[in-house]
Amino acid sequence: MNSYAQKRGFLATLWDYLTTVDHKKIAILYLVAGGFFFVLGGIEALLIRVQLAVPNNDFMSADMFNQVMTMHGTTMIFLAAMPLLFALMNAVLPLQIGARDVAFPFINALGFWLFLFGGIFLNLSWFLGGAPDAGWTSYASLSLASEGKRIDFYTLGLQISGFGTLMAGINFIVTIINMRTTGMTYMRMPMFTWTTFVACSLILFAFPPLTISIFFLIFDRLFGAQFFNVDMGGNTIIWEHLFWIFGHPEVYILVLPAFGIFSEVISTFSRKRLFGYASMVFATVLIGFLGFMVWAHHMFTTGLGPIANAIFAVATMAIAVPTGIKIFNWLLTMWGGSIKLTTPMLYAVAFIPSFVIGGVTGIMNAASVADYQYHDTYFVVGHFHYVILGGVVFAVLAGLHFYWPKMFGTMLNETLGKITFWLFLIGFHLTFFVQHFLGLMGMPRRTFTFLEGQGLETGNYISSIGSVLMAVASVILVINIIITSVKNKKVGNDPWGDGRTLEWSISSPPPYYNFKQLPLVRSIDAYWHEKMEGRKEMPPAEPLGDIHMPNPSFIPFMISFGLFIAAFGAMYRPDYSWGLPVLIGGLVITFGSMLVRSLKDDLGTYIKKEELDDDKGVKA
Amino acid sequence: MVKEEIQTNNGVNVQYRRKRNKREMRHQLISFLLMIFLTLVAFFVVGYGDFSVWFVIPFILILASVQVGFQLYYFMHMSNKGHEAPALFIYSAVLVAFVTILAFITIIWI
Amino acid sequence: MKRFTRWRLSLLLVIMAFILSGCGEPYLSSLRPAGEVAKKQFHLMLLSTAIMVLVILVVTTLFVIVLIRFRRKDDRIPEQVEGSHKLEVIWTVIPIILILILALPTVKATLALGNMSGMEDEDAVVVNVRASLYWWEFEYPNEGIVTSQELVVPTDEKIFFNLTASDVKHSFWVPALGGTLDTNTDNVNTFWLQIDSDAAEEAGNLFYGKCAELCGPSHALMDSKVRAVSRDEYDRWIKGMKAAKEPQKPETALAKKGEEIFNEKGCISCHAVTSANSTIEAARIGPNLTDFGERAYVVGILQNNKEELKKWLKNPESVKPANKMTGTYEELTEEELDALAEYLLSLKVTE
Amino acid sequence: MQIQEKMTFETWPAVPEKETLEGRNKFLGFWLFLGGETVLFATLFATYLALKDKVPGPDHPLAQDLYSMPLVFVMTMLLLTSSLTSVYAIYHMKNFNFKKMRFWFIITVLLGLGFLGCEIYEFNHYVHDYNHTFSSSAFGSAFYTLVGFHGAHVIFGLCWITALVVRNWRRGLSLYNAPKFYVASLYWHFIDVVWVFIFSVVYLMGMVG
Ligand code: HEA
Ligand code: HEA
Ligand code: HEC
Ligand code: CUA
Ligand SMILES: [Cu+2]
Repeated sequence: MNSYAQKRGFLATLWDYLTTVDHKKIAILYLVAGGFFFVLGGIEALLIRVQLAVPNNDFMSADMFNQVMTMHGTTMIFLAAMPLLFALMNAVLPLQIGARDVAFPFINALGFWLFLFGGIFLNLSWFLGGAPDAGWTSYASLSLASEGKRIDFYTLGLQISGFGTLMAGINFIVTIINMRTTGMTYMRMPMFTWTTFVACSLILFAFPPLTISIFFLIFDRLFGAQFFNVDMGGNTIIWEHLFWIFGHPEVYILVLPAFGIFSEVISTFSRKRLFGYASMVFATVLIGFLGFMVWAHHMFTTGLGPIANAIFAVATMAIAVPTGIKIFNWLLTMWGGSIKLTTPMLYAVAFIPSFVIGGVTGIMNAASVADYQYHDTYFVVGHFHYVILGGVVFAVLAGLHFYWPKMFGTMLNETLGKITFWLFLIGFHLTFFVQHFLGLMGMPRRTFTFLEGQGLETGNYISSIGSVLMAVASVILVINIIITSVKNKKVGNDPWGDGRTLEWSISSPPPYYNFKQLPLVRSIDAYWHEKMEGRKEMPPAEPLGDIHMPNPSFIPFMISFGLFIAAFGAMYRPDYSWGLPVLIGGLVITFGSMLVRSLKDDLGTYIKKEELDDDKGVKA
Repeated sequence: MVKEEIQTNNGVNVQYRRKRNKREMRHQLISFLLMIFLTLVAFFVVGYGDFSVWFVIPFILILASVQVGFQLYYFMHMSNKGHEAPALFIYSAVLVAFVTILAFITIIWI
Repeated sequence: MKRFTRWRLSLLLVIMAFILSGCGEPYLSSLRPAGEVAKKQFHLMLLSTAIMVLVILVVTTLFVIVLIRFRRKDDRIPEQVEGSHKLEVIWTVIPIILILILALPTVKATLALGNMSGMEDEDAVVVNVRASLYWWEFEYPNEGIVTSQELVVPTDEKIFFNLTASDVKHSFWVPALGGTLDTNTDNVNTFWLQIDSDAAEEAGNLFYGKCAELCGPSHALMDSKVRAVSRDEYDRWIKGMKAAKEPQKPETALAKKGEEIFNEKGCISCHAVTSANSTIEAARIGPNLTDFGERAYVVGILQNNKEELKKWLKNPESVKPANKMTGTYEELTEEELDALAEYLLSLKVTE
Repeated sequence: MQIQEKMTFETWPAVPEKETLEGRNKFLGFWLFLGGETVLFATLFATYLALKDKVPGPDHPLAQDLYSMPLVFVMTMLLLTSSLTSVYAIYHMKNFNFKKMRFWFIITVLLGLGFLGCEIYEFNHYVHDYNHTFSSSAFGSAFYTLVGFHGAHVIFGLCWITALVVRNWRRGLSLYNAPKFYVASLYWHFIDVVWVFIFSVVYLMGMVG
């Protein structure tokens, strides 16, 4: 009886999450899925490091290594880092601008399910004949030569999840432009909102080139096109350009929201407003703009010619300037502040030197002639793990600890959090610092082994040890999360005590309508401003009234599921007769669901004013 | 939501609006005729004119751009107010598009 | 003041050069540049590293001061500073200057290395590099000869390269001599290298090259070698190669038997034992073996001796996974292996 | 509920598509989507330009051999006119005249179908009379992908407008569906914008060489 009730409870919750359009629940979905993929990508990273711990290792075959390496990069970038950032955006962005919801709750859910189905599709390759093996960049000549279905998993999986990302991006831009509460002018928006805004604009312009280049590859491999077939007049460099026109902005799509999170954390725990807010905004926009002008720095050795190389080298170096502005603004925010080293703040603080090291090696890469020596070596691997871990992963970890109470109403354990931090920090530097030197000493990247007696043993061994430390740190984080969830000690609105922005002015977790009355914003750092004036709550911008809420819907799941099915059809169509019907069937599910969506009026529901008045009627 | 009350219009307003819509429609018609004209010119230059390639290609590209301007500003109402954000994003897109195409006709060799 | 900074900068450069050049092996490491190109690149690496170390030092210093001085001691609310135009200008301008210091030499060096003048000269040393899964072919168009795996070039001269790939993209990289350049399937890329004779001597006249672009399972093992010799020795080698227009006559009986096996088993259909470049590229399926006996390595990674060669011939897959030779010929007996090895090792063009 | 309220011309707002928050969101979101589409088509154009006339052998047709002026001209006129008719439809939408709006949208769809018919004829012609197919050369792939992507947009636009018209055939205009009609017409105009570049860059420039 009891277990039956429990089971029903579980199914009801499951259904709730499958159909939810609430940004706070979607945040949790992103967090769980992104966290899962991070662990998966992390395990793949560990396998890489085990294989490379000693020379001539036969832990993995060469073929297996290429799959693991490719899937590590692809998983981490597309399925771990971006979704984890989307989780944080969904969790706090509407709260930060004082909105009850995002602009397109339905599309928000759709974005998540597309990402998840794309990710699952990609990873099913492990069980269906092998994973993609041409690197996360999947350069065209190799990806055309790759046999079996491996690359098709890559193209179709990324295509599906790419659509999801694009939708999530548009949703956030519109949310930020249209859904801000009264008084929340552009120049009062919290920094995380600003960076999300710019990052999502980059998504909007960077993902279409990826979509198209992936289409080309799909067409070439599955439908007989000749885009990259040199014998038929094709050109493989087109892939390189399109991939990097996407790929370079992509790294700023990752790092800009990270910058936003650090801005929030640093100013909160320094108890100071962000130094040089206006120039921070300016720098963010400038980074976004320059991000589109520099992609060919990944192609210095492709043979574009000295003129093109020189132009792109100088353009790339220019990015040091706005990024530097940000670094110094953060330092000056802390200068004269009252710094409290909580776990999120530790990550934010450690980020500064770590990211600067990664950033300056980026500038070293930008010196085209020197890059001829770095390109496709472990120097580059060192560079980008420094910026990605020191920037993005630290930000996700900082944001996770920082916003955990807002998302779940309970605080992660600080002691365990600090242990995680120190282990991760040490492991991270140990792993990746030596890699720069390995590269300079002649170790190419994407190599499944290295030979004895070429001076590469020590460095690789150290690097492998470091990665174990990171793994231990991650395990402790998981333990921390479990312990915290079991204890589930509830906290109030502003558990850190120093909250500055609107999200800290409402309960943790917030009610599903977020704000009973939309708040009136009278200053930058609105909540801090009211606290300093002695108020406990935000002044309302509207009288108490009915609240309009969207209906939950199962259609996002169905649309995504249809594409998932269609992808199998497309992939097996050349080999099996059932491929085509499955492809069509999948598309029918997708477009049919879209048709249902557009023909069935969905007017949402209203929470009545009376229900709000009487707090009992409204469950959080 | 914040601003959902409907403005009711009194009789004067309605008359005014009808007129204004009509005027706008006339503009649309004129821009349509211009677009047709530009198209004809482009086809003519290619089909019957005897011009050098170095003139024809830039010329028809300019004609196309002007015509697209008409589409955007009149047919798609970008000339109306409340289109700041669309304009910002469309122009950014055009910039990215331009850089992409420029790269593809200069540094993709074969 | 300015002199002082410059002095400090060059001191830093010297110290760094000293530390870095302790790293790696002279035949492999880009930190032990052995020629003009690698040196140009190394100088730029040093300059950029110096600037970067400077940046890191400044940031870290500020960082440490902040963390020491401004930790929370009481519950006071610090002043909410909005910003400072003066500071913002400073930290915009200084990075711009630093970037310019780096950008100018970068542009200059890029153009200099892109300068291919001299390649058309009749007596220029020109090499066509063709990369295939997982081996390298080196053709000398001016001499009309082909060799594989080990490139032989004279020191102290500019060597011009045309690079291309025959199946998938690879990248030709000899770190100690200069940075990488991709071998594309679409086009021919060009660059040049130059090798100092004393550096060559230090490296034992043999530089190690790597494939720097993921190209399949054995990408890690797609090594090439550059044998840098004096002009005299180079000429001698060229002469020997040019003379090898006919298959060499094996001397011992075992080698003779090896030759027969080589022809019967179909090895000859992929491997030429003459140096002329008269067959079309597509028909040169495997490495040219004309001077195989003089190579230091088998397939770029195994010491070239009887033992290792037999290992390769017996089961290429165990040496280079997914290579294109595996399974293209019937299994060889121990005697056949012996004979083949004897024969192959006897293939030499210089005495 | 305000959004479904029965309207009259008097109560119908001047900018009906942006009257509700949902409408404003849809409006902006759609423009952003068009920004993304701009880049999407730009990459297709760029690829087309890079691969134009890239064929494996001399027996393959080139741009100059393929394109014919009259057909492209007819297609252009059909699509341009359909753009005008959808402007008419929106004009009547603003004047709260559902029947006329419906009429002009139907005309738009018919013109669009005409365009599509021409395109199908054209592709068929190239494939059967010239052996210029999706797989015959990189040029073929790039051509069919660019023009075909546009064609797919036309098909989607036709389905979309048709679905909207049929669904609201009896219901008339409301603040709920006004943004939908508006956005659909934006989409249709965008299709036309892309076509302007296609006929200029692909066909006209292809004919001059
Ligand atoms: C979050 C991700 C991220 C970030 C933020 C960056 C930031 C930068 N990256 Fe990086 N990069 C990657 C992720 C990232 N990169 C990845 C994943 C790859 C490899 C892809 C692959 O091949 O698989 C790569 C590869 C890569 C290359 C190609 C290397 C090669 O393959 O040969 C280059 C070349 O120019 C480059 C440059 C830069 C530059 C100039 C920055 C700049 O934005 C950095 C700017 C920051 C600073 C400079 C520090 C702070 C500034 C100051 C303190 C001011 C003073 C400083 C100076 C005056 C110098 N990156
Ligand atoms: C967001 C991006 C991201 C992140 C976070 C990481 C994280 C890590 N990466 Fe990754 N990496 C890339 C993006 C990223 N990487 C990309 C794009 C490439 C290029 C791929 C290509 O060339 O195509 C690459 C390539 C790459 C290489 C080079 C491979 C090669 O060229 O051959 C290496 C080698 O050391 C490496 C190592 C690591 C390590 C040790 C971590 C560590 O930080 C990982 C730490 C995390 C964990 C260790 C999680 C562990 C969790 C657990 C252990 C939980 C266990 C629980 C249970 C078992 C229940 N990475
Ligand atoms: C299908 C073509 C093919 C056939 C048949 C073939 N090989 Fe090879 N061989 C290759 C290729 C390709 C390589 C380069 C392998 C690599 O490095 O990945 C190679 C490499 C070698 C090498 C090393 C060359 C070097 O310079 O390091 C030797 C020696 C060799 N083959 C001998 C033989 C002998 C002996 C036979 C016959 C029994 C044979 N091959 C049959 C294709 C072939
Ligand atoms: Cu060839 Cu890697
Ligand atoms: Cu980049």
